[in-house]
Amino acid sequence: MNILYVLYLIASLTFILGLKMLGSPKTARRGNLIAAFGMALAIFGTIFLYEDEHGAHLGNLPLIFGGLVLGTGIGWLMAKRVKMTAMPQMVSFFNGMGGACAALISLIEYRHLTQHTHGGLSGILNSADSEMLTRLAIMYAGLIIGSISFSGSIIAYGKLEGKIKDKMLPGQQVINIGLFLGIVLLAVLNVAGILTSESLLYAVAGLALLYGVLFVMPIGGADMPVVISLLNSFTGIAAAFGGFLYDNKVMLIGGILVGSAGTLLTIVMCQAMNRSLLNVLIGNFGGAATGSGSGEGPQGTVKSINASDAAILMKYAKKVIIVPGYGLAVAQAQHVVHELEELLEAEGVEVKYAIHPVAGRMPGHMNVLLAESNVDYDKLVEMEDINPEFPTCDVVVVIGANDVVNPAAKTDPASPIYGMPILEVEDARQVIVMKRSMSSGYAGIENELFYRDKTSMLFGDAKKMLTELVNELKSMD
Amino acid sequence: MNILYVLYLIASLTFILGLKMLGSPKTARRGNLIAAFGMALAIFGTIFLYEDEHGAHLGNLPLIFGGLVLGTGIGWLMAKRVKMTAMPQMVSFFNGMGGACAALISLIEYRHLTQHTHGGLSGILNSADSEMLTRLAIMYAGLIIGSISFSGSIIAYGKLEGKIKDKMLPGQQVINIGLFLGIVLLAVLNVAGILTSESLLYAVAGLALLYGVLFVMPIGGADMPVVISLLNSFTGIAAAFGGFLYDNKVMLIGGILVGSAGTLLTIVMCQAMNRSLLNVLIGNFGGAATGSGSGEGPQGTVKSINASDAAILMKYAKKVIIVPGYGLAVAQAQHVVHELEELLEAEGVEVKYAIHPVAGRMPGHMNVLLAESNVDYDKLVEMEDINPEFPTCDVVVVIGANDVVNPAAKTDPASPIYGMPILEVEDARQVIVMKRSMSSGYAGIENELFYRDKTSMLFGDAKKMLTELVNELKSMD
Amino acid sequence: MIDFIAENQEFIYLLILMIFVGVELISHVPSVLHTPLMSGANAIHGVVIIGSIIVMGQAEDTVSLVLGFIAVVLGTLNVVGGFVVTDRMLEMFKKRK
Amino acid sequence: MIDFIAENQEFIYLLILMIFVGVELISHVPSVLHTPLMSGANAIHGVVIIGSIIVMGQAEDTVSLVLGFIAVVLGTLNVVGGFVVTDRMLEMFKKRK
Ligand SMILES: NC(=O)c1ccc[n+]([C@@H]2O[C@H](COP(=O)([O-])OP(=O)(O)OC[C@H]3O[C@@H](n4cnc5c(N)ncnc54)[C@H](OP(=O)(O)O)[C@@H]3O)[C@@H](O)[C@H]2O)c1
Ligand SMILES: NC(=O)c1ccc[n+]([C@@H]2O[C@H](COP(=O)([O-])OP(=O)(O)OC[C@H]3O[C@@H](n4cnc5c(N)ncnc54)[C@H](OP(=O)(O)O)[C@@H]3O)[C@@H](O)[C@H]2O)c1
Repeated sequence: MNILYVLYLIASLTFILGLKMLGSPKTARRGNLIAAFGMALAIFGTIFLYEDEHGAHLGNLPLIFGGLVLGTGIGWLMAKRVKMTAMPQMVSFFNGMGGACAALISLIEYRHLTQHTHGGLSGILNSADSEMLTRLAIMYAGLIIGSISFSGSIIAYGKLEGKIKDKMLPGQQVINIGLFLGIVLLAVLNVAGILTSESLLYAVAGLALLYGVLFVMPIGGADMPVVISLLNSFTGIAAAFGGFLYDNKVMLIGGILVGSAGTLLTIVMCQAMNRSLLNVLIGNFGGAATGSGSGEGPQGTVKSINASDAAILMKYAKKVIIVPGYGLAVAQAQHVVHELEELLEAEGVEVKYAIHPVAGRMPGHMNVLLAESNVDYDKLVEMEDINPEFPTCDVVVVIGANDVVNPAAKTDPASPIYGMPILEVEDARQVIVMKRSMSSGYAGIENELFYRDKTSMLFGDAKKMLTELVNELKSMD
Repeated sequence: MNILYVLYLIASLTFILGLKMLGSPKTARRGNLIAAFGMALAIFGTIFLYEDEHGAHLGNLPLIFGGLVLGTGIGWLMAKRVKMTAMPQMVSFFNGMGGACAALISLIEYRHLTQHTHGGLSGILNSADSEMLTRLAIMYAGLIIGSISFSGSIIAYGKLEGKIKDKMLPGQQVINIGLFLGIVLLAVLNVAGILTSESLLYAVAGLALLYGVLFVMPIGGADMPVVISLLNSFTGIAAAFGGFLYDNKVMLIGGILVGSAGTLLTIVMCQAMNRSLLNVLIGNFGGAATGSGSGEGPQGTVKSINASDAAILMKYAKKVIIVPGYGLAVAQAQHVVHELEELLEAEGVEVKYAIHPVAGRMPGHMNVLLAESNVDYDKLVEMEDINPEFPTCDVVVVIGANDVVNPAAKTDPASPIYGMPILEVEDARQVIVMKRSMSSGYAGIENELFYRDKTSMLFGDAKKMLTELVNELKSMD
Repeated sequence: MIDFIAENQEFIYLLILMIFVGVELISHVPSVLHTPLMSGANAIHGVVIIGSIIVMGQAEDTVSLVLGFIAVVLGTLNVVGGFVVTDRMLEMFKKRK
Repeated sequence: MIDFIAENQEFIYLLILMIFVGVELISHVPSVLHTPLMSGANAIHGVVIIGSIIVMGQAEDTVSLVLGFIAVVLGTLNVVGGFVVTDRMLEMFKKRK
């Protein structure tokens, strides 16, 4: 058992170190492997070295290994098969599994406790044995948080997969708050010995599952990355309660680390979009049916351009900067855009991609997307580094991006995105915007950029228009 | 006693928070006050609420308060009276006091332990009571580290005050290592029960004091800030051993925090100078008698200029950047340089100061120095921000700086300062260098900048030459 | 309250320090790494699997066995899937650099 | 060794986390703040004064009293001088900003 404690200590260290290394691009991958190594230590250490108070080792080893093998097989396959662009829902799914695991542990321990105590639940409650009551309270906490995390994550998964639509009941916020308070109240009354039904815990589990669904349901699909990050920290806390239950340090450290880091990460993600967490959770900004931000839209005329003119502009430019956005991901046009880039480079045009930190729908979305089509990593330039380059750029091609190039973020204090740093494409000599219509993006607001003299609109689906551009360029030679 | 534990918890939090806030310019001052508040809580909490195992409160309160009042009076006066530029030696002095305090605690506890155990030291050693032996070992650790920190800090103080010169005995490194091993060996043999003399501990204390002296003595005066930072972390560790001895969490947290933060700070300070800690401690790079870095000096002719020509150049410039260095501090010319700045601004010249992170002899030296003469904080521009401005600058005036403007850091891989970022003054149209001679600075190497066509040397003491410049400017109107 | 804090001192110190470490770890991370970081953290909370192993190893009746088995499988999914997905994401980032 | 680690688990976790916090706190500090930071840290290790107060409050013979008194005075010097000097330094930095 003493060796196990040392293994747990080492595993805890790998978690801390791994998380730290995940925070910097150079070390991130190694950090992940280190944490995985620590996890393996902790798991196999537990299987072989764990002893209960009476010094007995764990039984049911074949079944345990069966579970491990099964889980590894499924998890590995899913993780290896998933498309790069479906990563966020994958994370959400795995997160849900962790939450369910935490909830199940509480359930089983509850059964165990009530079966092995004289008089069952009433016996425990009447004994007023503070240690047992504490255990009961911890079980409730793990159960509630784990269940919410499970059902919430599954809904988030469904939304990102496009299988579940945003839905808001009338008065939903009130229902949610009421339900949550109800759940907590039931648990408290049970532990306090006022409610004594042995099946109460199961009812609470059901309600918590329901709450998870209702909690995530009304939040706009586009906000799912934030919600997943939040549910991620929930599962962390549920795991920490597990650590509490077994007085197990590595569960405690792993859980609390993720709980606190996840909470901060959630807040930081909101900040990058210039919004508050509350606004994401209850606001309707990212929801389905929103009005445009600030009253009237901009006035002016819109110039449109066709693919062949656009191709000529680019072909004779010295420097072209491509600004990819959410629309590129929707159209799955990452491969065509890479082809366009190569054609232009062959003509001697310098091509770069300008990556806005919150372009797309999850942090790093554009990096992941373009990496999939083997775009050279050096060509992806972060916002701060590319902004000074726009003045020396002949043509900017905005592909399915909208909010991240909206000048209102700098000029209009009334705009919901006011204060968010943007890609300053207006500094370039010429801007081509490729999108299907004049409709707005994630923030639901108009974009004056489209009305500027420099700007020409190339209307159409990104993949289709890019293919046309590529064909035009090829036919010109 | 329980309330005391809560107070300790709060104090620990204020230490963590305070240190964190000290790390950012905006919150630093508040952070310091918060930590001070926590310290007051811990001190007064201890005085009034501490209870020993038998529930007895502390006695000798009048004497304790007497000590507090006396220490506060002296400390306050010294801290308030010290000149800004003498801050580092002040810090060193206070650090030494902390070290002495830690060492004294060990001494007194040792006396207490031997007097109250049957058979004195031999009794303890023979009993083989592991708890008592642990206490003895902790006392030794606190005593040794505290004593080294005390005497080392006092020597560092003396060096910075200019009262003690660098001195290196022949074979000193070997003597030092031998002495240190000897000290550790004596302590170990005592705790192991092999040596049993009751006065051994006092001998060890004496040797540790001697070691502190010998440790700091050969290190160049210019490296004292690094040494002080290191001794600072030593005292932190000594305090942590105190916390260990009394099982006192707040001493433990305060001590370890400072121990680990201080160690990292020491390393970071070395990195900023592009050196390793080992190199500072045993290298002779910063010492008194060093040869010039890389063999032959640069060839070429040096152009010198007189004060009146220099004044004309500056008067008709649009933009002047002043690069202050160690020489400005030596010459105590901070007030005159401010006067020069004001005269030039009155002429319509834009004046800024370029602050290199390791200009001078302690981090922030230039900030502190110039703040003393009320230079506007906004005029002090950090290296990264000012470097792009040099190309648009007409005249750069380098005052008593040398290494921080040495182009060898960028061009000569053999140079000891290679890789250190420098102020790129060569990008300006004209460079005036004000120093007394052609001799080298801290790193002991030649500076090619002085031989460049753009460069004119204004030889003389910084204060004297600045005063001449000021008079020239005044007489021109 | 005060007595509770005093009695659980060690634990509270541990808790506070851990929370602090978690927060510090995240506060200087570039935003492109947010997704892999979230995913890595997701894998780490899979440590909850240890609880399910213990529960399973001590299970006696069939219901506990079945539930425990499910818990182990789900926990493994979280751990393995989490680390593998994170690795794949990070692989994308490093490509040809 | 292993038994020692196992027995002092809590303490070792505490130690490691504290060291980690100390390191993290420093790693993103601009270099102009190094001197005030050093000075602030210097004041904080003055917490050793608590040990001297305890020792003094339990001292019985004159030698202990005298040594204890000196320790209290020196510790106070460290604390008070440290915080005041740090405050003065930081005051310089903020001036007219
Ligand atoms: N990255 C993150 O972590 C994250 C997470 C959540 C939310 N967000 C938010 O998401 C936004 C991202 O900005 P963004 O500029 O990338 O996207 P955006 O502002 O949402 O705009 C995307 C644009 O793409 C166009 N589009 C959609 N499908 C298309 C297709 N098939 N072909 C061509 N165009 C298509 C749409 O216009 P049409 O309909 O006219 O084609 C839309 O205006 C920001 O507001 C950000 O705060 C980011
Ligand atoms: N800031 C820190 O934390 C710290 C700590 C330790 C070491 N250091 C090191 O110190 C160096 C700092 O660079 P630096 O450019 O500020 O100084 P420096 O390279 O040491 O050069 C100072 C120059 O000032 C001149 N000088 C001395 N007294 C003068 C006077 N009264 N009037 C006019 N000039 C005078 C000297 O030349 P003359 O003799 O010809 O006049 C000398 O060359 C770096 O190498 C850094 O690594 C920094």
